[in-house]
Amino acid sequence: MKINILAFGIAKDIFNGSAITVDLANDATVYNLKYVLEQQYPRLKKLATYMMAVNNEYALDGDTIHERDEIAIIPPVSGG
Amino acid sequence: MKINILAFGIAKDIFNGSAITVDLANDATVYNLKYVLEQQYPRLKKLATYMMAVNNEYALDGDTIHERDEIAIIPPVSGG
Amino acid sequence: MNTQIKLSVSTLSVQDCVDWVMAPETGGIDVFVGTVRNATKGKPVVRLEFEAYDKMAINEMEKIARQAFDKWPVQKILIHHRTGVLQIGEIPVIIAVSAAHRDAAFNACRYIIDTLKQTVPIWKKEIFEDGEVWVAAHP
Amino acid sequence: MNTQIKLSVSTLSVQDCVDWVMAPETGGIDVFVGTVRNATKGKPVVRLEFEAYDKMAINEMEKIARQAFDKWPVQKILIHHRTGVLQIGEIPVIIAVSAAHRDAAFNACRYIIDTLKQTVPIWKKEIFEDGEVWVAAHP
Repeated sequence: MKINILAFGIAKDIFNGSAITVDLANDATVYNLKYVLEQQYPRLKKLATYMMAVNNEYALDGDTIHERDEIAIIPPVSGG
Repeated sequence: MKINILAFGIAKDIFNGSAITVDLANDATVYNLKYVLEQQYPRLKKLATYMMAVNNEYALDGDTIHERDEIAIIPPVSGG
Repeated sequence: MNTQIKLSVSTLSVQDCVDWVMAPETGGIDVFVGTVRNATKGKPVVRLEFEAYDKMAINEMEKIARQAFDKWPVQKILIHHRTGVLQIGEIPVIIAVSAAHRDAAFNACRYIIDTLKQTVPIWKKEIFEDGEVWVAAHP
Repeated sequence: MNTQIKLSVSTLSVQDCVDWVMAPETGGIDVFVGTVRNATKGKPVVRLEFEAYDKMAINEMEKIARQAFDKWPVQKILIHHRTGVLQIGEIPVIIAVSAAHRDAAFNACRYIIDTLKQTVPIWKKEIFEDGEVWVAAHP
């Protein structure tokens, strides 16, 4: 399945854009997605940390990703 | 010596005025003054507590009172 | 000057207080705004009256500000307190503290209002429909 | 409604925030005002740029407000956060909390800003004379 990933903050610089599309196996987990992303964008591994959000909620590594989910990469936040 | 005592808050009600004059021995202490005041105004003993101020500073019972000191009675404060 | 302390008979302005403590090196400001509640222990309050021993009150507030500067790395401290008659919703006190980092601003602001309520010679009378009472006077 | 949460591209007003949280039963309001400092670790800052994942940021701020209502007896909670370009001295965030008693207002306000900085998807870029950096991105 093709999954659209929204990017913010430094992730936008790393992806060189505010969204990218990746190809994932059906029933892929957040963990699988992070692995794919880190292969394509090794600079992600240099971040202090980062999270994935699924449908506007922080996701766990074991969470399954579905085709129409809204996925975003959340680098370390720094609001306030 | 004659000493003028400023009164605030409920002390003004007890003294029935914003200042009173009392007669004190020279070298009287704050403790002596409180005793005299409580004799003349027994309602003072019903307060939660009260302090005396000498020249705009809280005074201790053992502090000596001088003739030109500015003396005030400070019933429990409730600002803020 | 890094401290502004004032007793005032007219309306206090939160905006003015924040503007005064803000400096180019400020990262965070904590502001405490006291307001006149419409009831005390369930009993409706009509209005409040505040009275101060002005000179000593200013003295004591200056002491508290100095203590706060000694305890925390804060930049500016402002304490404004009303006197006179206050209606429900009016503001008896504003404390504003600026700092490079918020921890100091929060701690100092809290310390100042807590200590002010214990030591500064200001008195509040609550006026009810059927009487009035000097707050905290009796046990 | 007892909660007001907003992302805004225009100037935040402390006065508006205090006015909104104040209620007749309010006894105390604590307000935290973030400001753009002119330097970070001694290095002059030219301006900041804030970016938010809007929908999720609102979600997370609503969660924090609900948690604060669960933890402390507070009356109203307001969280306003800026996005876009901010100059030195501008206000990125205002948090205002009203309560009958100040203890709850202070604790909730502190909790909200601390948690917001940890969980709300908003990002700050510091622009220096010679470069720029996404704050906290790297270890």
